[in-house]
Amino acid sequence: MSDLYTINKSPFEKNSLDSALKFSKAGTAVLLYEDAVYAAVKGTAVEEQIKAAMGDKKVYALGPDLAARGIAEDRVIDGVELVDYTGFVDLVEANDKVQAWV
Amino acid sequence: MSDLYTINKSPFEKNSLDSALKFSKAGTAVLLYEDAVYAAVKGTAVEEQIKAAMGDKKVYALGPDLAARGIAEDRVIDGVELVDYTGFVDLVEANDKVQAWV
Amino acid sequence: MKLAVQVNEGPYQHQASDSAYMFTKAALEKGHEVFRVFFYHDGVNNGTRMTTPPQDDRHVVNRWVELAEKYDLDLVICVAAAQRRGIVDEGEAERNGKDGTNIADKFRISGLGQLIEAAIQCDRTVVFGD
Amino acid sequence: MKLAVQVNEGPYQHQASDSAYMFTKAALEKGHEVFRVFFYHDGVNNGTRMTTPPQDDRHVVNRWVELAEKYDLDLVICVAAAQRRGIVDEGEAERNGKDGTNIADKFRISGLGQLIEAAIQCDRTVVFGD
Amino acid sequence: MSEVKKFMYLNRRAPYGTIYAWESLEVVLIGAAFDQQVSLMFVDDGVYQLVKGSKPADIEMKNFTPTYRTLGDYGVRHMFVDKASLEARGLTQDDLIEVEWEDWETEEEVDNIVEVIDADKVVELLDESDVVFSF
Amino acid sequence: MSEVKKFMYLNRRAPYGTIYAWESLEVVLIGAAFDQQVSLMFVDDGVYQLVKGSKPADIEMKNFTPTYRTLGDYGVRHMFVDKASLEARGLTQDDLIEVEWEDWETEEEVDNIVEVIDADKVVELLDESDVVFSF
Repeated sequence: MSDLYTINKSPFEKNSLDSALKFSKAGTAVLLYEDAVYAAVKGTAVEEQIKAAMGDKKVYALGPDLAARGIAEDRVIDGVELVDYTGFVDLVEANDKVQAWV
Repeated sequence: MSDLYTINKSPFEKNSLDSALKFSKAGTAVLLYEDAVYAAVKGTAVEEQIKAAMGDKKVYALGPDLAARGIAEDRVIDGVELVDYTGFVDLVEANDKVQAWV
Repeated sequence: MKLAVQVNEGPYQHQASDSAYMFTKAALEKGHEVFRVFFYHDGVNNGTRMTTPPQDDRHVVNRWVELAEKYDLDLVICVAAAQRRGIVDEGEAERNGKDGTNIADKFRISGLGQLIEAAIQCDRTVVFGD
Repeated sequence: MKLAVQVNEGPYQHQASDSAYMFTKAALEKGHEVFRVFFYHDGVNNGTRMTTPPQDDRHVVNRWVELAEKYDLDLVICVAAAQRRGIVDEGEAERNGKDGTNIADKFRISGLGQLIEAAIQCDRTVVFGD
Repeated sequence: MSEVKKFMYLNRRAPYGTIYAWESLEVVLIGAAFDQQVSLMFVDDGVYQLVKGSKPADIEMKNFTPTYRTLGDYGVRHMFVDKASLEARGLTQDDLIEVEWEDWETEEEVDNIVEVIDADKVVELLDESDVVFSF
Repeated sequence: MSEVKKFMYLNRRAPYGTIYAWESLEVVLIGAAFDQQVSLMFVDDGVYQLVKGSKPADIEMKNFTPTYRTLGDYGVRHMFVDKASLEARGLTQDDLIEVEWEDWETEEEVDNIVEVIDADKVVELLDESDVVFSF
């Protein structure tokens, strides 16, 4: 099946990102939202982890949550695709199921 | 001053233990309670971190929280002192202030 | 697409209820069917009519109510979780000897079976939590 | 020793309120003075009289009430946090046009100044949160 | 929808510190009334939910570990545990409860449906599920 | 107690994802009415609270970053930021808001009371405080 993994926790505070990536297969769509959008930023301690994940997975980040936190789009890692809430809905529709890594 | 640091989160889920230990000085009393008692167990991935901390800090764990989670006393790292809620109160009294690393 | 949405946290403390609302609203506006929004754990606290947030802040509860009015949305609060947290409708008040209610209009209290049923019936189940 | 206790989470969802209660009880039994227990954030949800937990489970709210009765404990709910979460006493109901109250006996709603004052007055401030 | 869905309960939290483990279990119990195929997955701190010997009397909470032992009677056929999560916590299968299962119609019996698996298998099982519940 | 206590607000959480940052700030604002010496410490995800340019309109939340800028008027003399926490998040002091401070009696002025410090200094400052608030 095609899966959408949603992650909403900061990668510096909780293990959700680590765990979601560890238990995902190639082709999984990963949506970072709420405090998890910090993982989508260039130059952080988890940048390499996100880049490695993008080797065989598609990574998305919720634009409204990035904007709320003062993160300009040019600070987002290249290749991470920004979506709004409608895009979130589209991702849910495009995949067979959703797994929340709360 | 003498400080009591309280930690209540699992070291495998959140960064509270890492952070509390990083920002503590020699002589700090560290009390593990609630899900943080898992850090007091022998043979885990954080055992060395706790042992290193015990080099210049005193580590306590709340007995009732260990018992609730099925951890027998003989599985607790040597040198970690078990206290009950009265012991928790005594630690608060014995130190100048309490810092919660929630 | 037919959607089930689960909300595990209360209003304001965590963004979960906000995200669930924004997602649900976007899905409805796109023409999808939201079969049910199920409030579990502290999520039941979204269903109290007693909140009075600051005037310059969003009203998390009323927002759900307005969405339910506009789209005839089924907002279900888990009864077991509600009993632990103190969300009460008339039936619950009578059953448990409470002297009043605090449930907001458009929310209803029901069993966990409503969550399972929604997950069985729907194409997707989306969970918002802490 | 004179103690201030702060509780940042609601009943049941997190152990914070349980730990705060057990700690406070132990301190009182040892003869210490607990100047005030201040409920902040979702902690305000500890002060509702509408809960009906399962019979084989502890009653987190009533336990606080009983401790307050026995030791004349000052249980203070932050007004700003209470407004967001929907904890209402008679004064708040009148001020905000609510048709009822849900605050439990022995709890009172007051301002954040009560927390600062407690921290200034007391020998130790102990925080329980998530 | 006549097809029987595969439900997976993904448990990633420790018991007692928060209520998620217990209220998740309540969903599983209620779910027994519905026609679905139910599995439970324990990863990260979720593996602590199955540790035996819990005695929460001194924190005044209810001991709900015995309830896991009855899950075979509630339509749960599989309880999977991530091996690496166990190892990082200094645990082995010997530390975990056992859960019996019996099919009343065929009289097929399984002594213990708690199964320790590796990460690849976790991924495969999550992937095969139709609904994944996270609490 | 006539002695003025040193209050330290220890901020370790990101804004918006949870309410702790905002409700902690409300305590600081109310605290201005009391006679104490107030400092704020930002470590771990707490450093995100001071990042400028927040625009939460599309998540329908109130932008509370401007409130931090006024803290100098609310009796806050120091806002400390842990250097390593900033670095791990790809941030520098340029990404943070500035907070002015002025002593109305002595007319002493400070352009920016936000100060990036190293871990040893964090420990020292926490240690010197009489009360540490954690939200």
